[in-house]
Amino acid sequence: MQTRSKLKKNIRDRAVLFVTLLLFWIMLNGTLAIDSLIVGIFVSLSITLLFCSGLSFFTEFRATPKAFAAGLFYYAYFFKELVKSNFKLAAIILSPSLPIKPGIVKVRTRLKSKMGRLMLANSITLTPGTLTVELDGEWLYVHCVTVDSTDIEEVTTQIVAGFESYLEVMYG
Amino acid sequence: MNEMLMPAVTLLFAVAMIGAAFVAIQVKQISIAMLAAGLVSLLASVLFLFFAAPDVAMTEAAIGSGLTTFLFFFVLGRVRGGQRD
Amino acid sequence: MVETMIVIAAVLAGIAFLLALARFIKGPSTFDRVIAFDVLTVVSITFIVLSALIEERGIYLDIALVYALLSFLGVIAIARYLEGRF
Amino acid sequence: MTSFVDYLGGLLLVAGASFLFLGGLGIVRMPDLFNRIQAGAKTTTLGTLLILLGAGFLHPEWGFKLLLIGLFLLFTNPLSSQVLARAAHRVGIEKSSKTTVDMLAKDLAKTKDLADNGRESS
Amino acid sequence: MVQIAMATGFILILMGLYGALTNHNILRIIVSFSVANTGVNIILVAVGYMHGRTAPILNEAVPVAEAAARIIDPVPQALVLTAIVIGLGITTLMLAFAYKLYERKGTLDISKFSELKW
Amino acid sequence: MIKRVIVLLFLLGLGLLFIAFMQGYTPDSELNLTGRYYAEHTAQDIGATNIVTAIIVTYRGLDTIGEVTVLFLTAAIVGMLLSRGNRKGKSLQRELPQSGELLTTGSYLLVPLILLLGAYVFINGHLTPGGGFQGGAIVASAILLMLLTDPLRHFSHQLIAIVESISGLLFVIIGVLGLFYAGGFLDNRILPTGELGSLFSAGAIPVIYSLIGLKVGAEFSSMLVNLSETEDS
Repeated sequence: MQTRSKLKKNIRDRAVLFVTLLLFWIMLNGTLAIDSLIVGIFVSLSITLLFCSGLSFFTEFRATPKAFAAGLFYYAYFFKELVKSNFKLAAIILSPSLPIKPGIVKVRTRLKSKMGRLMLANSITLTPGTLTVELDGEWLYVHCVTVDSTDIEEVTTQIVAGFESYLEVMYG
Repeated sequence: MNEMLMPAVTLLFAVAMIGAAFVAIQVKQISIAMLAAGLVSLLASVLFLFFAAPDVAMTEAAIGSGLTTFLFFFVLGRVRGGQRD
Repeated sequence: MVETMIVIAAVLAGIAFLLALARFIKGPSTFDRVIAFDVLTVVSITFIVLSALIEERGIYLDIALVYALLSFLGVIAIARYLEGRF
Repeated sequence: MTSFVDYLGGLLLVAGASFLFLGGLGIVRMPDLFNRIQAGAKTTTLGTLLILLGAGFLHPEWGFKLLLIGLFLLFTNPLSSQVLARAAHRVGIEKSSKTTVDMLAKDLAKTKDLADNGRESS
Repeated sequence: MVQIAMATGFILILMGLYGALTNHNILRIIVSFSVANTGVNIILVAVGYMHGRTAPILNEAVPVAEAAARIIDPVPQALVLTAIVIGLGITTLMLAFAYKLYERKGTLDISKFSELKW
Repeated sequence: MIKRVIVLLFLLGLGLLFIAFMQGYTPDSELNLTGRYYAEHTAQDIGATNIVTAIIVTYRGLDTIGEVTVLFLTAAIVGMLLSRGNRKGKSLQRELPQSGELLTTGSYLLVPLILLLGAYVFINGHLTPGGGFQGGAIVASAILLMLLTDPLRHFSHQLIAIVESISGLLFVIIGVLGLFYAGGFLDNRILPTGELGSLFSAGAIPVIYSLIGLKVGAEFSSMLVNLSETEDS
C-alpha cells in the first residue's frame, strides 16, 4: 500500500517536472509553432526520464485555488519587501557614519517541504539586510546588518513570519 | 553622445581585463591568480559581444564561467599542502 | 531622450563596475575577491542588456541567459575549494 | 517619437543602474565580509531586475527572454551568496568589531562540546 | 574601438608570456597560458570587426538582401569558436599532467625536475 | 637575474613587433571575397540564418570532425592518465563536510533547467547564437553542478561512453549519406531546406549540431568525472 502511494507521488512529481520544463521551453522559444512544440516535448520527456531526482517550482505545490492566490500575494509581498529593504540599506550605505550593528541570529521555521524551505531561505537572502548562513533542521541562522533584539521569538516574527504565512499555504 | 558610448564601455572592459591579468600574474596566493584568470575570460566574453560575435561570446561564457574555474581549483585542492605557494 | 537615459545608466553601472574592480584588486582576503567577482558578473549582465538595447538585436539576450544561469557555478566551485572539500 | 512607455523604461533603467552603483559603493565601504555580501550581492539583484524591466518596456517583444533571465537570477544569485557565506563562516573569517551576537558559532561550539562529552562518557 | 581591443589583446599576450616564462610553479604557468590564450582570441575577433556593422545572424534586423552590406566577417568567429573549445581541452590535459607529476615527485616546482636538463 | 633580463628583452622585441603591426593595420571597410560569398549564398544554399553555424557545420565540416576527434583524444588521454584511481569501492574514503540542504535542493531545481537550456542552445544552433559546442559545454556544466553538490555521486561511465560513441557514429553516417544523396561529404541537403527561419529548416544542420552537442557534452563530462574520481594523494 505504502509503495503504491510512493509510486503515485513519484509519477506525479515527474509529471509536474515535465510540464514545468515544457513551459520553460515555450518561453525560451517564444512561439507556439507545432515543430518547436514536438521537439520540446521530446526534450522535456528525455530530461524527466534521465534525471530522476529533479525538482521543479511546483513539485510540492498544492493545486488549490487558495494556494494560487497565496502565490500571487507572496510575490507581491516579496517585491514590496525587496524594494523597502533596498531603500533601507541604501540609506545605511550612503550615510557617512555607517550605522550598522551586525550579528547572526537564530530563527525558527515551521515549513517541512523542501521547496518551501528553499523559497523561504532565498527570500530571506534576497531581501538586503538579512542573509541566510545556515539551515539546520528547523533552525535558520540569519546574518542581519542591524540586530534589534536577540530574542528568538521576536526575531522570528520580524523576519520569517511574513513570508512563512504565504509559503505555508502554498507548499505546506 | 551615443557614438562615444560603445568605445567608452570597451575601454572600461579593456582596463578591467588588464587589471585582472595583472592580478593573475603578480599576486602571491595561487588561488587568487586562478580566480583572476577566470575573471579575464568572463570579461572577454562580454568584449566579444561588443564586437558583434555572439557565438564566440556564448562559447566563452559557457566554458569560462564554470568549467575552467572548477578544473583549476580542483587540481589546486588535490595538490594543496605539498608546496609553499 | 531614451538614448540619454541609456547613457546615464551605462555611466552609473560603469562606476559600480570600477568600484567592484577596486575591491577585487585590493581585497584583503580571497573571500572579498570572490564577492567582487560575483558583483562583476552581475553588472556584466546589465552591460549585455544595454548593448542589446543599443544594437537593437534581441538575440544578444541569449548570452545574458547563459550568464544568469551559469555564472554562479564559478562562485560555488571556489566556495567548495575554500571550505576544503576537494 | 518617444512615448510615455519609453520614458518609463528609460527611468527604470536609470533607477536600476543607481541601485547597481549603490551595490558597488557598499562593497567598498562595508567593514567585513558578511556585510559586503549583504550590500554587494543583494542590491545588485534588484538593480538588475529593474534594468530588465526597463528593457522590457522599451522592447515588449523581448518580454519572455527578459522574464526568464530575471527568474534565473532570482534563483541562482541567493544560492551563491548563501554557499559563500556558509563557507566563510566555516573557515572562521574575521568579523567586524561592531558585531554584537553570533548564535551560530555558539551553537556549533555547544554541539561540539556535547559530542566530545558523549565520546568521553561512553 | 578595434585599436583598443587589439592593444588589450597584445598586452594580455605579453603579460601571459611574461608570467609563463618567469614563474616556477607549473600551475601558475598554466594560468598564465590561459590569460595569453584569451588575448589571442580577442585579437582574432577584433580583426574581423568592421565599424557600424552587426552580427552575422540574419533575421528581421538584417534581411537577406542587404546581408553583404550589413554583417561583419564570419570566418574569424568560426575560427575563434573552435579555438576556445580546443583551449579548454588543452588546459584539462595540462592540468591532468601537472597532477600526475605532483603524484610522482611531490612537487610542482619546475626547477626541481632535472631529468631533461643537460 | 640574467634569465629575467633575457625574458624582458624578448618580450620587448615582441612588443615592438606588435606595435609595428598595429600601426600598419587599417580595418577593412568591405567584406573580403570569402566573407562576401558566405554572406550572399548561405541563405539560399544552406538555409541557415546563423552564418557562423553554416560555416562550421557545412562549409568547413571536415574541420569540425577533426576538432571533435581532438577533443575525444583529449578525453581519452585524461582518462588514461588518471585511470589508476578508478578501482572500485576504494575511492575517496576521507570524510567530507556535508553540503548544506539549500545547495542540494537548489541543485535539484537547477540541473533540469540547465539541461533544458543546453538542449535549446544546440537545437536552435542555426537560428540563434549558439550551437553544439556551446550546448555541450552547458550540458557538462549541469554535470559539474551535480558533482559540486555531491562529490561521491556515482556517474555511469558506460552511459557517457555510449552517448559519446553513438552520436559520433551517427555524425559520420550522416556525412557519408550526404556523399550519396547530395553534393558531397557532410552536405546538409539530404533533408529539405525548409522555410528560412523556422526550426525544421537548414536541412541536416540541426541534427548534426545536436549530435555534436551530445558528443561534446559527453566528452567534457567524462573529463570532469575522471578527474573527480581520482584518489586523494
